Amino acid sequence: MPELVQISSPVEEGPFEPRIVAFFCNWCTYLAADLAGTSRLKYAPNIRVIRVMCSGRVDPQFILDALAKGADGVLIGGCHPGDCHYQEGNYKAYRRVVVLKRMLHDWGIEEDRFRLEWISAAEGDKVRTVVNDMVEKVRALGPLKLGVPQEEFAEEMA
Amino acid sequence: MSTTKPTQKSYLYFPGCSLRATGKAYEESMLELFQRLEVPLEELDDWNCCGATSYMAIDEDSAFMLSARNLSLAHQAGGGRDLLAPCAACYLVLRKTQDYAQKYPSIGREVADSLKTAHLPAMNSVKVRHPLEMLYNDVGVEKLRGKVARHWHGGHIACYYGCQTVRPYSEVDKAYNPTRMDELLRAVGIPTVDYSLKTKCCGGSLTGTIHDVGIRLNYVLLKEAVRKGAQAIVTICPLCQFNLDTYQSEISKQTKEHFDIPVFYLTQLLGWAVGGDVDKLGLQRGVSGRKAIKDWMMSHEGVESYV
Amino acid sequence: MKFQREAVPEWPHQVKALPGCERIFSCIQCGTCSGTCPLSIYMDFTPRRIMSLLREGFRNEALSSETIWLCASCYACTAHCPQDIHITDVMYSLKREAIKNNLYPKRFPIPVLAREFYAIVKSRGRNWETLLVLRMALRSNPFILLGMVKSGWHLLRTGRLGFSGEKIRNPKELQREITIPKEAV
Amino acid sequence: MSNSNGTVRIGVYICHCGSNIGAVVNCPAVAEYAAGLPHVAVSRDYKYMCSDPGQELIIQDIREHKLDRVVVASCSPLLHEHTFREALAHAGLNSFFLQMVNIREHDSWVHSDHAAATAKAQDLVRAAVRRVVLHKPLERRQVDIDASVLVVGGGIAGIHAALTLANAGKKVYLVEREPSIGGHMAKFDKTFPTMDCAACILTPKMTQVRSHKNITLWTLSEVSQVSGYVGNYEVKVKRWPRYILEDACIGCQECIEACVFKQGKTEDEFNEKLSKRKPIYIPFPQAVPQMVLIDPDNCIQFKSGRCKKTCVEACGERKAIRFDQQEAIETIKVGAIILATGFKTFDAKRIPDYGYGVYPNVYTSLEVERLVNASGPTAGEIVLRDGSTPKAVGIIHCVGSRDERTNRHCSRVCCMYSLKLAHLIKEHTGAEVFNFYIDMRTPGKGFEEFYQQLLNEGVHMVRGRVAEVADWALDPSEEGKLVLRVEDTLAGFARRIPVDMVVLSVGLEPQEDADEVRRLFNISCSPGGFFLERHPKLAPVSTFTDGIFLAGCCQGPKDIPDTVAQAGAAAAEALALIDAGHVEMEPNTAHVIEEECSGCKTCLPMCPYSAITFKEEEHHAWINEVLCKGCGTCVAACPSGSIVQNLFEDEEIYEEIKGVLNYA
Repeated sequence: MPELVQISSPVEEGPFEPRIVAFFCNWCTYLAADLAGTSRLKYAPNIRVIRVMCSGRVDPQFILDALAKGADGVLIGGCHPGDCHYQEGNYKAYRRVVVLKRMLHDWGIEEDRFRLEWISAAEGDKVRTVVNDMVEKVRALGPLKLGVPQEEFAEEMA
Repeated sequence: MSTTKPTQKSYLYFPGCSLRATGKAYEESMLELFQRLEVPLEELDDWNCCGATSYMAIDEDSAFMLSARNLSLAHQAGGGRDLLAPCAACYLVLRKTQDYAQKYPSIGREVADSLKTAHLPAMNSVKVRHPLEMLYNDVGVEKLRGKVARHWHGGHIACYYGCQTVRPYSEVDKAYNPTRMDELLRAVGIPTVDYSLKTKCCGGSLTGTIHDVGIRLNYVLLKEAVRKGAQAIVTICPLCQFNLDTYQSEISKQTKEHFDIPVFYLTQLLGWAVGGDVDKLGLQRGVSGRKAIKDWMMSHEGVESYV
Repeated sequence: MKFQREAVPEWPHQVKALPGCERIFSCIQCGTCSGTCPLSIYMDFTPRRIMSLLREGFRNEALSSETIWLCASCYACTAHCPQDIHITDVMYSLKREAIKNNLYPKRFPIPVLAREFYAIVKSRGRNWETLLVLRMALRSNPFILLGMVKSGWHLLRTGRLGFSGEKIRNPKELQREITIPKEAV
Repeated sequence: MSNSNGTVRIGVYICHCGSNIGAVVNCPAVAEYAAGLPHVAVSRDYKYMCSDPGQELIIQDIREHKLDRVVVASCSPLLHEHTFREALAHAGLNSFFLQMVNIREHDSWVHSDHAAATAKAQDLVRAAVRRVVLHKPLERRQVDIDASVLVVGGGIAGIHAALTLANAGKKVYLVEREPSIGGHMAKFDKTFPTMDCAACILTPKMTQVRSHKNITLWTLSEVSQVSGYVGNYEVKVKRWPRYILEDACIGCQECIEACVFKQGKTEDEFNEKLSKRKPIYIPFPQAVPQMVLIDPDNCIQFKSGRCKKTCVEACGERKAIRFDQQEAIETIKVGAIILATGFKTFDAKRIPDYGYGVYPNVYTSLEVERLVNASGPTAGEIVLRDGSTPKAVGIIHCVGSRDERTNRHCSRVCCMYSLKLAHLIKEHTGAEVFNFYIDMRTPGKGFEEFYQQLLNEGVHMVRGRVAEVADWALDPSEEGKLVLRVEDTLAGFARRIPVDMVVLSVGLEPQEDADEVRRLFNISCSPGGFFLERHPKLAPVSTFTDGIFLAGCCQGPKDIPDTVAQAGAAAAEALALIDAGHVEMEPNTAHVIEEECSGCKTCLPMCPYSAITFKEEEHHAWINEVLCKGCGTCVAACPSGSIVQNLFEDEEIYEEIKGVLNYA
């Protein structure tokens, strides 16, 4: 049992392993990730995908909450502009991201830690490249250090 | 820093080894042509061998570093000037070096280190250009047409682009059916024929190494040119010109077919058309078709200088 | 009959790791390379067969083939390959490996040319075609010279045979430049 | 936190999926780990959770262990979520008390490091366990289905699908862009491998379509707008003028005779521009509808307004010709849509090596189909542009297929149709025929036998991709010929083969406008650009948009038998959908908690379906759940957090975030 707990959180000991929380839209990027699977493309195991119906569902709070609660980076995957299953949810997501990026910058959070990518259902390979690239960049940055203790940050964000 | 006049873009010039020997006529005619076109040209100081094809066969890394040194010198020369490389091999190797250094970080690093040890600046983004593409894009068909000073009464020409100038790191022309040489020549009133072997290989250095094979390739090129009604061939590569020009008598003997047609450099024909001094176009260096050269181009002036 | 033990299974993977050789395993053996190659008719193995030997790990056969030396690097195969395999670059890699391992067919002077060229440039910084031709001929087959007399005479007459070879100012420095990094790396 | 009284009892099930998951993820370890998580009453790992015994296991546990939540860690929810929801319902539990964890596509198949993959599985399971606790019981909303179907594209796929549905008594709208239905098949002469004549088997079906009481056929028409949802699509169809009154024209074609143009001046599209037609014309003899049309770009009346209008005279009393006919928009309601928009052939100019457009005697395979066709420009005679008969013909396979620079895919039909053309050319001209192939692919019924037949007919089969088609001759025998340079890879040397005619077997590509069509119908494309099916094996004619199905080459290259089979399948799927009478909608819609709504109206512009209205008197927003498609964009935008999306509530997602991060 205890040794299982150990595996369950590899970041505790050993070399730094980034933890990336991803929000993938149900119609494009989640499918692309499935395609990557069926095509057996191998990529870094540091990503944890949370499925949402549309990238437009991603509340900026989710991202800040994830960072506050120990994520070293956050990735949002949505349909390409013009391809949104709900017509324009991805545009809404984009607008929020622009604002949020500025906020994070003021918080002193490097921009490589937060990414919005358009990945269509056909682009399994892009999932691999994006995830690998992001994991490497975040690995280079090291663990996320917040100006304030995580709990406080969490308070602020909540 | 350089003194680039806003009016006329100036260029750095990388002769390469061939243009100092078998390809002398290429250099001479190019300098004469560019002077007529008022294109400022400055030879790259202390340039070295580009690394070339046969060098790559021994040791690619060194080949890249040789090129890198030239690129770095060009960067050092300043003015953000483009580097003009008339020799096909030089053009390809210089560009390949940039391409690889950028595509393969390991090579990029090695090249950078080598430059450091030589106390040279990084090669950065010097643009390597070829005269054909430069004449076509920067000077332009129209300007050339306007500069025409002599009327061509010679024969039809087959434009032979060769291989490395159009493939694969090249921006000289379309890789499959290049046409820019034809366009430039027609602009100055020199008729060209449709030549389907325009990008087939001349064998390069094979004529020196596996002689019979090299000869055979050039036979095919000459035969088809003549078959298509060409009375001369024009090239943009010293090696192509050398092979097609110097082996015609030998080919004639072997095949019992008579070949004796001029093999020009593009710069010779353009230089002549825009009124360049016939003594400065290296025309007398041609081995084959000397009579044609004389009748077509030297009948008025400079005949005496022609041995 | 070829026995599987004659193959070197890891070799193709080593080659694949070299710059320009990434796609060798994508070959579908369509023969476009051989069809477009102006020299394939003189080769003992067509380029396509070299790709096959390579993929199957028949190292000796590939490296000692005449093909890689007949390749004049015109890049036609590379430009036409439907699988975007950079065949010319693969040929270069094989040439280098052949020279390193002394595997090239002796009756072909190309490696000699390459080596002489290498030597001249290393010592002078620039090539000197005249010297190159002479040295190459002497080392491979002096009779080549006889065949060259006529063209040689032409060149002489037209002043295309340089008798004073060119140099860069400081060849030593160049030698340092092109040798040090490989030690460093 | 619990939905019901007392505490929550969760059952966790880790699927091995044979070795698909088990070989990488340590399933027993994950199950054992899950057992230690709060609220987990049962935690098991099992070989195949989706199997009957697997589902039975869940049902049993729900009953015995009084489970009220279930977490299944297996494949993608898009594959089996439905299966397990049914299982829950079967056990009398609300089917939305389920949360699935994707440890196959997103884990075992994409990671090779076993420890890391197992750790990931544990993180994801932990998240699901924490999330499912908050799940609420939900009900699917039922909506009625409009029992009619729209079929887009009148090729053999669309025709067969339309007829199948119409024969089942359903109302069908068949929309075709061209002036006649029939598609590519109508251009073919014979069909492989049986060599029966394409027209003979196709035209009866075409006329059936025209006469069928349940089919409304609109040619020269295009879908311009699609709205609504499964069972209730509203579609706008743009109909271009034919300048002919459909009910009045009887197809006598006297007007064509009478046209002031004594012979055709315009390139005939149907004959691949190998012949000329008049501005008033009928696309081809068997065209359906059997009716002329006017092409305004070339008709003098349209260009100058000063034509003698001899056509109108010829038409006389029927008065079928109407120069003033206008474009019209039809609006229809349908329950399902079948896309059968077909393919386009590869543009041979994109491979300059083959000299198409440079050498006049280089043809595409489709052009040759017209040449060999009895009703084609040469009445079935295979002759060169100069009228002479070729003595040697080269057929080049894989033009625009299996090529990184054009299309990576194999077009599947070229090998066979090339053999067919080889046979026909030999039969018609007795010429020497050379087939140049990379790999001979004859997997269909009777295909290999046909290949054998061709071999014995003495057709040359050269294994090698032609490098170049050129006009340069090395010896007298090549003078004036097209010379093919190719490596005969089986003989092992390069060859030069002089021929009089070259046929380029062009591959199949997605339609020019496939991308716009894809967006119009809200579906996805596969890497090659063809429409993406819901599942390559188990849902080959469905899409990810419910109620929209695929048939024929728009989904990928296919021969006629496969196309017809798929069209039938698509029709059956559509039938199954609309025959149910009603469809159950996913409950993941959003609703406003009225007392918490501040009335700021931020959400209103968020909704692309205008499902949100503002109730002025009560001063709060209100969401029409019938219109809501459940994207959740308004939820993310609401400043007061007073909009809730079922199945994707903020709290549920926050728990999932904490879960994957193992945050206390």
